[in-house]
Amino acid sequence: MSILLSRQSRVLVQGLTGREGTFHTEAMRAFGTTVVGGVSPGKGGTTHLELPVFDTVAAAVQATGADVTGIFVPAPFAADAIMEAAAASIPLIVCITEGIPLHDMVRARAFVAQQGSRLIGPNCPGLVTAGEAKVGIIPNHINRPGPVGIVSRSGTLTYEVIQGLSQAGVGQSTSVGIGGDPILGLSFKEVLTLFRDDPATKAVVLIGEIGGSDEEVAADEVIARDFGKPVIGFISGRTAPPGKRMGHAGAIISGNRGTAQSKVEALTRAGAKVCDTIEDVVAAAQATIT
Amino acid sequence: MSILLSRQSRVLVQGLTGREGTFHTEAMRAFGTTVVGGVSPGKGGTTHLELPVFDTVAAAVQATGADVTGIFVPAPFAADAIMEAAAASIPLIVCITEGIPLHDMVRARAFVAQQGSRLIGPNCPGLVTAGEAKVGIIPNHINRPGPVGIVSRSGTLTYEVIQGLSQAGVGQSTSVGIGGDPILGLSFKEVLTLFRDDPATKAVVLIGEIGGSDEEVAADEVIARDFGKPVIGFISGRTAPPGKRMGHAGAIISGNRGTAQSKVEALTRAGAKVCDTIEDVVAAAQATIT
Amino acid sequence: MKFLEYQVKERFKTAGIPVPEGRLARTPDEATRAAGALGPIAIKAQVPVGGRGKAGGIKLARTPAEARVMAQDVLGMTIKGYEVQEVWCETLVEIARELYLGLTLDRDQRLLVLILSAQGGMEIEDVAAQHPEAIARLHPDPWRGPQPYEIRELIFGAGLGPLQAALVPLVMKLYSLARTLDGITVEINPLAVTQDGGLVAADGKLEVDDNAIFRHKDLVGAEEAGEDPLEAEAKRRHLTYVRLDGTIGVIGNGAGLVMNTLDLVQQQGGRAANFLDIGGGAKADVVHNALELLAMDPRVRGILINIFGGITRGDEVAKGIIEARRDLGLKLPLVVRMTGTREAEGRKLLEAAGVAPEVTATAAARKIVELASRG
Amino acid sequence: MKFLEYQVKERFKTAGIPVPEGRLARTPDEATRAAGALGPIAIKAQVPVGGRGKAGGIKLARTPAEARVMAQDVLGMTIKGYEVQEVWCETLVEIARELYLGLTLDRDQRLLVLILSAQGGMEIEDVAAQHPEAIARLHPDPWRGPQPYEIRELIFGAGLGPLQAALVPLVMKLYSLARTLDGITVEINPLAVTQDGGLVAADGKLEVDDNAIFRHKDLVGAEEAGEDPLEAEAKRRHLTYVRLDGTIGVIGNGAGLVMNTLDLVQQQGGRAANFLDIGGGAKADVVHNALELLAMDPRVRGILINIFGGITRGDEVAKGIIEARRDLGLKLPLVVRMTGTREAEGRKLLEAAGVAPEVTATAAARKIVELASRG
Repeated sequence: MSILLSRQSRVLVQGLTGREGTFHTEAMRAFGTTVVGGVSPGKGGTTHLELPVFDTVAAAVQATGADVTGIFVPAPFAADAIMEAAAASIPLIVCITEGIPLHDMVRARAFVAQQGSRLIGPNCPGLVTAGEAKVGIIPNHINRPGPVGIVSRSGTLTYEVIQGLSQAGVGQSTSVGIGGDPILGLSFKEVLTLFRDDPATKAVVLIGEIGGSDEEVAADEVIARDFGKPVIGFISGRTAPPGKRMGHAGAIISGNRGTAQSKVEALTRAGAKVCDTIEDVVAAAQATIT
Repeated sequence: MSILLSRQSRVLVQGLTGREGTFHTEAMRAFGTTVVGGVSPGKGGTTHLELPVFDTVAAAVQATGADVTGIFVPAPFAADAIMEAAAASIPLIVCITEGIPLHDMVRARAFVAQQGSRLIGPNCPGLVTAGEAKVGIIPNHINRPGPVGIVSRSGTLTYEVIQGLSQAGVGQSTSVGIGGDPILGLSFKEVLTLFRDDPATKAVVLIGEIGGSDEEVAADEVIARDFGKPVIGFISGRTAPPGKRMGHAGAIISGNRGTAQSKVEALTRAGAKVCDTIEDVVAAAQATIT
Repeated sequence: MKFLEYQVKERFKTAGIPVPEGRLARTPDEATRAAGALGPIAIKAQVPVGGRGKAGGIKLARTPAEARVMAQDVLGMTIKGYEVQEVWCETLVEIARELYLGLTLDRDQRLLVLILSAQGGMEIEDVAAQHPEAIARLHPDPWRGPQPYEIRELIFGAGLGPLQAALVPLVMKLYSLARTLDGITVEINPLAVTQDGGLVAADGKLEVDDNAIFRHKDLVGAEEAGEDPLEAEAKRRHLTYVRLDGTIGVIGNGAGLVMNTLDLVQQQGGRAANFLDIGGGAKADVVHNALELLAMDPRVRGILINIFGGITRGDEVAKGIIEARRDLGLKLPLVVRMTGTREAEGRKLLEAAGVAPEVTATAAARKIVELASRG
Repeated sequence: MKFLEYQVKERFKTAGIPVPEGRLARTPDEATRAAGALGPIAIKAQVPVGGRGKAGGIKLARTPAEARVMAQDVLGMTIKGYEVQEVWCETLVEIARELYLGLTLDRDQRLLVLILSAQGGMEIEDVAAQHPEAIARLHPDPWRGPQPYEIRELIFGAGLGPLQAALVPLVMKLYSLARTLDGITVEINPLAVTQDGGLVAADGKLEVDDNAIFRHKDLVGAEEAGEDPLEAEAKRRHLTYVRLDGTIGVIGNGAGLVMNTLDLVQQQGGRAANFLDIGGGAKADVVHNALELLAMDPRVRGILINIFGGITRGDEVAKGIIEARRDLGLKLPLVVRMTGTREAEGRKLLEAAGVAPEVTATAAARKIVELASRG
């Protein structure tokens, strides 16, 4: 078991025929993911990587029964791609694209919520259920099946944690990169709730960063309320000065909101163990499981 | 019994302090309607006609428990007034205003539907439950309680039918003017369904006119399907030429859609008795009831 | 409110919708100069009706000299009752294929609808009848407007996939123009695919919602393309008037009631000259104003006034009738049917002035048809 | 992307938001002429930071002669590190009352939020702390935008009912400006109520979403107000760079990883000179480009490179480092931590070039802090 994604998931790739789409689809299939087709408007009826290509998501869903989509289209068109997937009632939409205009995302996110789909991202590495399936760009070889769930706003730091855990002999259930933008689909709160209800997940690693208050909300509203599993937290950007955007559009301290201190305190108060380095996170997770 | 409106209805007037609002509110109260207050932005806290005036519909609903609103505001502001009422969750919104831009109405109507309110109008005379309450501008003295339900796209023709029936000793349950615009709230279909389910209504008069196909839809989808009560129909505009808008923005034959012939045929096919003159409508209703 | 082709194309151009280059000409000289500047041109009569091509209102001119001759032909022609006063001279477009793109109101759905057809150049109703498979429709959410993915679905639905890159922005612009201008019908027909694969609006229609003119300052008070002089006069008088082709002038209060009065006139063997609704609560001056308008119409042989007194008062209407008759020296037969508020007072006034009011609308219609046919 | 006051006001004006009449001056002569044309004026330093009033960057001049003196004072001043090169000369507004109106992103709600406050002229965060009752908020539906009735609720909620007639259209215009321009922060502060009851934007802020610049052609390539020269250089090199105030140059791949590297440097007693993310899949040339940028920064005493090899390949990074070191003649201490894809190949190359790679990020941070403090 795991959350959100399994070997049974039927995955569509929007932007399949592009450079990024092609590269990562090959990796996803190498991982064992059931990719059922792709969407590239104007290329409907052709095949790419031996997969059927469709002009529209609606046509692709009808033909393939896809229930997950990975979006690899350029930023100016990505919000539209997200909405197209939601309009076609795809239950899980994973948007890797970085740099989507915020006004677009505010609108697309509201539309997705209204349609009842789940969105992961944008500006995220996607998710992996170790040993089963992957949608996104998390490196294949680092994952190892096991009991630790990971949820993170950062891409590379997630890879560090996954690799660290795997090297330490600790496997993962599902690793979810929720993305580094200010307007996101699934939040820490929602992913933690899924982990709470997943019997295969025995402990959770949460990798937060400065900006916003999603970490605090998750701490107060999920972790502090009979979460029932150990949570190991980590917050990056502790030394970032206010008003400077640290690479991620979402990683910014505005006034005295979104500070690392507030997040560390909220997580600690909720009963999570907050670590200072990724090495410590790995060690703490290992200690919890074994 | 009756539909939509009763003496228990608590009625708000949007645009109370204007000339039209003042005039018709006095008539509504003279009829026995429970008017609980009015809305005129900027005049909150004052009284008018000894009724409390509020700045916003939300404030008025909170203070008065209004569950019906009558809208008498000028056309450029009427769609906004409709949406304000729907946002405040008023179950029944009656918009008298004529001349609302169509783009505004398409949007406002979609919003009302989403909020789950019922809208009557715009560009309508409103509705009367004889002997109980009135919202709108139907003349007071012509109504008489009884078993005939009336639903109509025309104002004055409705008055003619009501007066004719009353003079012939045939009373009405509820008379609903749904309005003469192309984009309407309640349709014939919806009002007929309410009449079908109302035990106090024994027969229904339907006054249609050229334009659109709401009469046909009501005939096919309600009247033809075990309606269980006699329906007397009348269609005005039989001699109107195509392409000419007959006063009502909605009364226009486009191509070969919306003709009187098509409506008369659909009603007749569904089992309604279609009359050639208002005098005949009155006589047929009288014959049906007695 | 409707517009002439050249006015529509000016608005298309502003909205970023490609149109052929063109100039308006009111004289053969101007058409000659247009051909000099533009090269080979089409000379197109500017009239507010369809079918001008068949009527000889569109000519092609290869040279300025030809343009002069053609313009002389077309200017001054009469097409379906409209004299051609202006021609639109525009660059010839090499058309590879004709499509249709339009936006209009779908009353049954209570929404706007975008219609795209792989068959253009004819009325969309005819395409719908003959080639239903060529037509795709999109009802955009009225708040979101059409999204690119929906427009792509529309385009693939009409079998026009290869044109999608150019069509998506064009549909967005058409919708945006309709929203900005309160257009309730906007059509590009034909939407021409040129030899080099480009898209050009070869002809277009635009109708703006009369109820929304207040927010389009440049349109307030503008005369409508091809408006009837009596309808224009009625507009100046703020009367709701429609010209019809009979001889009985009709006045009433309420659109449904007036429409019904026209029907009654025809049932009695007559034909109405007009629809004229004085609305609710009209005072004597409005009735006066309405009668004055009908008196300007030389076709009118008799006048029928049908009033239901709700807010409108019988005595006020009677006063207006009596005063207008006197002031205008109206000699035409006049029948009044009046019921409702202050009916008795009104009747008394009318009887005193020698106008016998009728009780039922049917009787009143019968009487005016009879009187008018005598006159 | 942020703008100076005068640029904001120009955009306000275009959007129909009333602003005082004004002119830009770069010399005392120009300021003198502005006063001649406008009468009594305020002379306002154009710098991309707040608090210029307290710093003496705003002066009032009643006459052209006064304007010359004042402009001489202000031009050339340094305010929080920014030299004043331009002053905005604008008509004095007689302010009866100061309000606040702004639009920004509410991340927690995932929506834009309009904020109206009956108290203006100070930071909205301070108003929120001291006078929470003066503030009203509206989260417009992102598709519908704020509707007039919602704006009225906002206005009555802030206790500003008597100003509603003028405020409703102003809020609509502010929102529309933000939508049109992809503004993620738009503020009018103070929004001045004048003696005669009018509303004027006395000062304003505007920040446009960097991700949306592609659809605002006039902004593409424009230099940001008060941009740091190193940050501007990084933008030209398409690098994600933020200047910080330490001495350790940091390069990494992935925003979270770089942020964490800065934290590790500080944990080890050092301070980073910058944030620099080379992103995923960077090739040798990108690494070269990044090192070249850091080499331009005279404050940098050592460089720490932290790479997690996912799509990014260790050997590519190593090649970039080695080539850049050679080409740029880099003598600074350099520590590399590398893990993941092609880690072994990368390490081998680095070792051969005399750079010993570290295994953990913590160890690497410790080492660079130590080396840099020695230098």
